[in-house]
Amino acid sequence: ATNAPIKIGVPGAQSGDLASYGIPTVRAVEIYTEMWNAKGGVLGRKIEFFAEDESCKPELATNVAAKLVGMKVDGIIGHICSGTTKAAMSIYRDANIVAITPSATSNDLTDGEYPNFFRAIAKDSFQAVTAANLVKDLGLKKIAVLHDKGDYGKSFATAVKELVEAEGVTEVVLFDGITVGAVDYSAIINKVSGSNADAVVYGGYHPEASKLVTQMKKSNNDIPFISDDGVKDNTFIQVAREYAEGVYATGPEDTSSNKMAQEAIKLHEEKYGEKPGAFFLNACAAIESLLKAIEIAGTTDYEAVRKALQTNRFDTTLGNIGFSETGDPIGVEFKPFQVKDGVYVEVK
Amino acid sequence: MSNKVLEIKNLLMQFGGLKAVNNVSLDVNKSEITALIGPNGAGKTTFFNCVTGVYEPTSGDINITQPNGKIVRANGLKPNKITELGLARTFQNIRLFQDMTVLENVMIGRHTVTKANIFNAIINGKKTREEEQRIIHDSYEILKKLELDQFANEFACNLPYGAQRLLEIARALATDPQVLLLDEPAAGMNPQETISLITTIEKLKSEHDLSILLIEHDMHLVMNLSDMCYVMDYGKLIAKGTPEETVNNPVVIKAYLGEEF
Amino acid sequence: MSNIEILKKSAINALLGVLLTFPITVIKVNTIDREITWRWYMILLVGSVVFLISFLWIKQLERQKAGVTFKFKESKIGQRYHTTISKPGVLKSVLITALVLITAIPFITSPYTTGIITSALIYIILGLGLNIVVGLGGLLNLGYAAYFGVGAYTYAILNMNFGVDFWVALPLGGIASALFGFIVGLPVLRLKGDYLAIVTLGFGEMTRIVTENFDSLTNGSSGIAKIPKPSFFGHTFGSFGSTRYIYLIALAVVILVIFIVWRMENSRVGRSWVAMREDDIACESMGIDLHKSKLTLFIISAAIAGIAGVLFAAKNTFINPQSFTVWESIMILCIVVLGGKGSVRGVILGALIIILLPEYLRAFQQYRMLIFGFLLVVMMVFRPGGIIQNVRKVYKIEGDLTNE
Amino acid sequence: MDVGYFFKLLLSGLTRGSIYALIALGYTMVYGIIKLINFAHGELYMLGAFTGLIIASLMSYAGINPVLSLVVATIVAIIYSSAYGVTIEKIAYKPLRKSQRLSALISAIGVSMFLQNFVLLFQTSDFLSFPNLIPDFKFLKPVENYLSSAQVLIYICTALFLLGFTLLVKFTKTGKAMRATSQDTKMAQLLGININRVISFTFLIGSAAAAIGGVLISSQMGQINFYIGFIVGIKAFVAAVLGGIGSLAGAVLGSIVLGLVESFGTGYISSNYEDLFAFVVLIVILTFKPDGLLGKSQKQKV
Amino acid sequence: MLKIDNIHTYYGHIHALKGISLEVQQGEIISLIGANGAGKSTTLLSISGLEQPRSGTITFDGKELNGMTPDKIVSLGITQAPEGRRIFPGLTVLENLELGAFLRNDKKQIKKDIEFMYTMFPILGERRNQLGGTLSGGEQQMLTISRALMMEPKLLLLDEPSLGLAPIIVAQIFEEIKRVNRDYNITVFLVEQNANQALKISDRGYVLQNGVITMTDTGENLLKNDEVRKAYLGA
Ligand SMILES: Nc1ncnc2c1ncn2[C@@H]1O[C@H](COP(=O)(O)OP(=O)(O)OP(=O)(O)O)[C@@H](O)[C@H]1O
Ligand SMILES: Nc1ncnc2c1ncn2[C@@H]1O[C@H](COP(=O)(O)OP(=O)(O)OP(=O)(O)O)[C@@H](O)[C@H]1O
Ligand SMILES: CC(C)C[C@H](N)C(=O)O
Ligand SMILES: [Mg+2]
Ligand SMILES: [Mg+2]
Repeated sequence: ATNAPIKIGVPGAQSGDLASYGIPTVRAVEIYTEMWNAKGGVLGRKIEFFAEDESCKPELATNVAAKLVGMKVDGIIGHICSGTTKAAMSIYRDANIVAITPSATSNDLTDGEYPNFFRAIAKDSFQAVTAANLVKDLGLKKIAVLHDKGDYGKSFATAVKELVEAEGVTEVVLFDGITVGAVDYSAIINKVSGSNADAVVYGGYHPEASKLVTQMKKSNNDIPFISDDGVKDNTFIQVAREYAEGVYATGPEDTSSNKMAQEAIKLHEEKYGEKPGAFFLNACAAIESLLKAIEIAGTTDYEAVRKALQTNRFDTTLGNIGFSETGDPIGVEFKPFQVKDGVYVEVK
Repeated sequence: MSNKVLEIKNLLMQFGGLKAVNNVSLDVNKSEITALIGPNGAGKTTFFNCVTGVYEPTSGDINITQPNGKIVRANGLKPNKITELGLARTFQNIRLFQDMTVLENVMIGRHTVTKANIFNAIINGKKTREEEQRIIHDSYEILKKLELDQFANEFACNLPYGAQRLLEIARALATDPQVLLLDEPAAGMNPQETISLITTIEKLKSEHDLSILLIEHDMHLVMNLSDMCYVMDYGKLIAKGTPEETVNNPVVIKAYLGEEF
Repeated sequence: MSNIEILKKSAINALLGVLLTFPITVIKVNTIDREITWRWYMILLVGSVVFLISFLWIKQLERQKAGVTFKFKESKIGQRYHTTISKPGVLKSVLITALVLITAIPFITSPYTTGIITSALIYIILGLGLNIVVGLGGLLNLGYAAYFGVGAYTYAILNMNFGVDFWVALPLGGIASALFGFIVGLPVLRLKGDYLAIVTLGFGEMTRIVTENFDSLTNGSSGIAKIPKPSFFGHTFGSFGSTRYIYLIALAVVILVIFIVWRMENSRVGRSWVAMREDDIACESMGIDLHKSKLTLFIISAAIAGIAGVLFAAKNTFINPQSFTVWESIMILCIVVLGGKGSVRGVILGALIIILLPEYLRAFQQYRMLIFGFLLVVMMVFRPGGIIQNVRKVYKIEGDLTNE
Repeated sequence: MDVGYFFKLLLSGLTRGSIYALIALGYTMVYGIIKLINFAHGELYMLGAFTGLIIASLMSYAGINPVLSLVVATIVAIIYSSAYGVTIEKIAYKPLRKSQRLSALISAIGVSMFLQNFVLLFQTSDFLSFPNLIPDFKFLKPVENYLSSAQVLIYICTALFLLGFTLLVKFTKTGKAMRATSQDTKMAQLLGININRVISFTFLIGSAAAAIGGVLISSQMGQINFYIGFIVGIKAFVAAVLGGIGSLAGAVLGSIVLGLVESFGTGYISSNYEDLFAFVVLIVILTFKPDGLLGKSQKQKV
Repeated sequence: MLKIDNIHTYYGHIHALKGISLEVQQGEIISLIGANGAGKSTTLLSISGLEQPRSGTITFDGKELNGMTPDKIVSLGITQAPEGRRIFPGLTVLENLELGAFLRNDKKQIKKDIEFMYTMFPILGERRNQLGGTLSGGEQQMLTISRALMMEPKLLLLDEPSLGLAPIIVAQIFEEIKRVNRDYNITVFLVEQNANQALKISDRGYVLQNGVITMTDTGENLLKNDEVRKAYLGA
């Protein structure tokens, strides 16, 4: 049984409106399995992965989780959305399987309920601190806080609002949720300018962010735009192009100097003919950590792997990271970035 | 004049500028057959629609005498209420429940005279089962009377046109009406079929103690059946009398029957 | 058409298919590096797939035109089946065996299979509920998922705040949802056809939006997690056991709902709903109160959805507004129409297809939803009335069988 | 309250409304002819946008002048969306003409799913930036903060389509054939009308409108992905119903009302409930006018 | 002119026409009579191509009609005023009439013809801008006939044209059929329940029973035939 392949489950949204967040993860795992298998696999065993689509629907996630458990996978990279992760986690826990998500950021996930849960991304409340500090450092007096009504965007926005208000220097003049997928955002932009805000803080993902930024700038409403790591994504710059200039976003430490990240991106471009999408680097870090942990543990045994994950640090596309007792990443520091000449550079 | 079952006074129905029914008064007497005739577009069907609640008349009075002698004013009531008051109708353009069987079409007609509600249905107690059996039985009896029993389990839409007309009558009859309103029951029937329809209607009338108001262009049927005849033209009543009087009335001949008749 | 002709036609179709899909399949632009990838091999791929499909498609259409439809009853197996089944006692024993087998499923298959079949059971309940409005009443409801959501949230919220147990929540979910159905029903009484459809869609979306924004009650888009699975007189099961347990509960509810629907369908009230679907004006003239009928339909179908919702919440232990979107409503509608509007057996089959098909199409990986969409079209084109066409009940007339 | 703010919201509402209208017009045309809620209509818009993007990119990488690219890209997008529209009708709807309407609706849903995943698979799941193909109009310089050239083009196209479709339906022979076909296909055939051609033609122009919408709206928004059709499709459908399905002017009016409600709702209350306002207005209007704003009464004579 | 040879038409599994053959000569008026459900309307629908016979052939002026689409058949000069009137409910009387002339291009003559229909049926003239769906039954029937006449067909198929019409109009309709046959040389194929009147104006007639033709003769002879009189004329 020792040379049976190691099985990794990759559940996530691979169809439907959130497919663009899930597919990059599948690709990351694919690239890494090929890479590792080329080197001879882990513990002399080949790696196999199983991508399972749940369209970010909790009810499908439970089915997918049961399926993966039934297949006796040795680890999970996923799920993608916080909702599906919440729905599936107890199933993995009861089956003693570790799961590392590249993207589920909800705070509740690491409240200690799931010892088998890890994430290669910082939780929502974490980055809000960075964003709130940025607001302070930029000396903003009045801000408008917007979000996409989603789990992630809304908790980021709420956290920023609370932090800023606690500070007492900056006033939140507007707090509102926008509709994802709307064809036009001029009404909310008018509302922002009507509120006389000095800046916009936005919680959500890059598609809406780029629409907002583009429309704001097109109507000469050029106030600072501050957002989260859902926006600190190259796709954002690619889509918003010149309008992305000057946008602030919080995100994990700069990876442009990270060799592994560059390598992974290159492999992706070669294999798929396009730049990787959202959470690709997080997914790379997740799979890398998992494989290395198995290697260190010398077995796929649950307790051993979990220990290995919690007690070691791993060189990944996100830098040198480790995992806390609750599963939150260590070493994934959040820094403010700004788009300058078409790339995100750290704000010092 | 206590034998009026249906009394309509000065009925007016306006569509925009058009007075489709203009100040028409008409009585239906108990156990009589009253005919309403007139040229095409005279307003006969519209008159029916007002009486049965499909349209709300612009003005006028519709009074229905209940079996207990009470007179109910029926203006503006919804069609289902009017049916409950004992008026049942057929449609000029056949409106059967196409995808239901012939028997079921008639069973629907028994709706007003039965009671089972959802809870009864689910529990399906003895009473409910008996009622259901009774509905089936009664409906089948009515089909037999109209010689439609051979089609009982056919879909209504597969019936020949003439049989569909009869089924309309059967369905109306199933509501146990006092007054039956028939809109061109003989349309699309050949003379032979019309003759048997005449017998059928007479039979139904006596067996069910019905009063009938009918619209028809087949004068043979009108002459044979009706006790009283009203003639409409351009929304107005232009004549009223026994069938014989009517066919000899020059006004009616000019407007409706033509010289040849 | 001869085979050669069909082949020729398919070849032309393949060519057209290639032309039509050319920009999307062959050209891929990279807007960042301003590069273009030409994937010429796609022509071959698309061409051969279209050719194959077109051939089968035309063949089947020809067969249907010639009136060759497969009729189970007339086939050899079908006849044997019918003669066997009509033997006294046989039907009963077949049904009992089936029931035993179905009950045994969770004990002989994997939790995954049990899980998806439980999902399918929940969707059977939903399908049956929607079938009452759409199939029997002929009222198109595009917001059905909202009722479902109300049921699920009723359990989740009551449990979160008051620790209400599953068994208490089960009827409460139905009642809450019925109340909601009543509220939705009121303003739509006068509406017909697609206007009704769009208003129900509107209500569905409104409900979702409110759920998303009413943080203090519903926890907003974060959803409600850790909803307890049902207990058995205080006894709780492990993850495996509770999967089985929920399956059995869902099965029981399905059987109950089938029974209720069946009783209603064949009653005076059920008949009046069908009549309303067929012709509302004539129906009213038969003394049936349309408003009352419509309201009753809405309320009952909502109650059924509400119960399904409670089950759903208990099965998944987590719910968020994402599970109750228009898309869900549409899928439930697919179940009803695909299976055969108005037919209970059809709805059961429809739910099994709509829920299990995408699961078993997982083998096709990323092509799964593509194939699923395509199969929906195929099934409708070749079986437009649904898989099981509804037949009206044939009533036996007591003491008068001579005429038959 | 602040008048300037009011006007800004008004303008936002009009823009959003005319975007909906551009899609809703095609929706209504198709609905009018075969009484089918064509769920795949939004997908035709999406395909138009993708085709437009591909062609425009091909041309711009070849160094061709942007205005010419815009024109060619739009034309190719129109051709392709129309071809898709007509093909869909032939494959998925035509065999269902005699069946219940619901069956065709499910078929349409299948098509919609198929097309979304088709583009997802063969193009990308990610968002693509859509080049700004529309040149800045000089005459808009003074009001550029309020009105972009894309917006102006969208207004103009909506107006032109409304006018064009209305004239077509009301005054041409084809239009008469369309109206006859929509009310009774059998009878239309008995009068010598080739209903297949009429229906195809309707899909063709409806899809063409969607394609133009796809190119223009995407230029204005600056990004596309395979899913953009679904939401817009639903909104356009709501707008069309609000205005009275089958009525062209109704589709535009419904769209504008929807756009304005959403805009003012956002501006004066909260964008959290933007869609909620839209649906509340829909329900209120339909409660009082069950046939939509400009719809013909469905009341039939018996 | 029109030759039907042994056609079988089905509605799903219902075998409605069981091998019908008949012939219509140029310039004739032909009646088809039969009881309810005999298959008269089905025969007309088969000729127009709305129901495709599963076997057998229909030829018109030497051309085979099988497999042709209805609009193609109409363009050969065969028009039908179908059962159930089939007025376009959302179009006005005028528009319905204009559509009758869909295949014609002589605008001026069309206008004149419409005016003519209004003189023939004055009530239609009064209702010219009313929606077809709100007309009374008889008005619709008049409109159906007028609309068919607007086509200027070579062969006119009429399915129960007198249904629901006032006696005075019925008489007029039969006069009118005779007139168009005589003056415009339009061949008429008439399906009627009013067999008396129909046979009176017909050159020949066919009797249809349960999807089979059981008798054919001249109109006069059929009127005299005892069986026919008993079964269809109510004598
Ligand atoms: N909803 C309506 N709107 C406008 N006009 C209408 C409407 N309903 C009926 N009419 C008109 O009212 C007149 C009366 O119609 P009605 O159907 O009552 O005639 P009728 O006497 O039944 O004729 P027929 O014998 O031909 O059936 C007709 O001229 C008709 O065109
Ligand atoms: N659409 C249909 N579906 C199924 N069966 C039909 C359909 N139309 C007609 N039939 C059946 O075909 C047979 C012939 O009908 P057809 O309408 O041709 O009769 P008809 O001679 O015109 O009768 P009528 O005098 O009633 O108009 C009948 O038995 C009828 O029930
Ligand atoms: C893909 C995204 C929707 C995931 C998001 N970060 C979440 O927590 O749900
Ligand atoms: Mg009438
Ligand atoms: Mg007929």
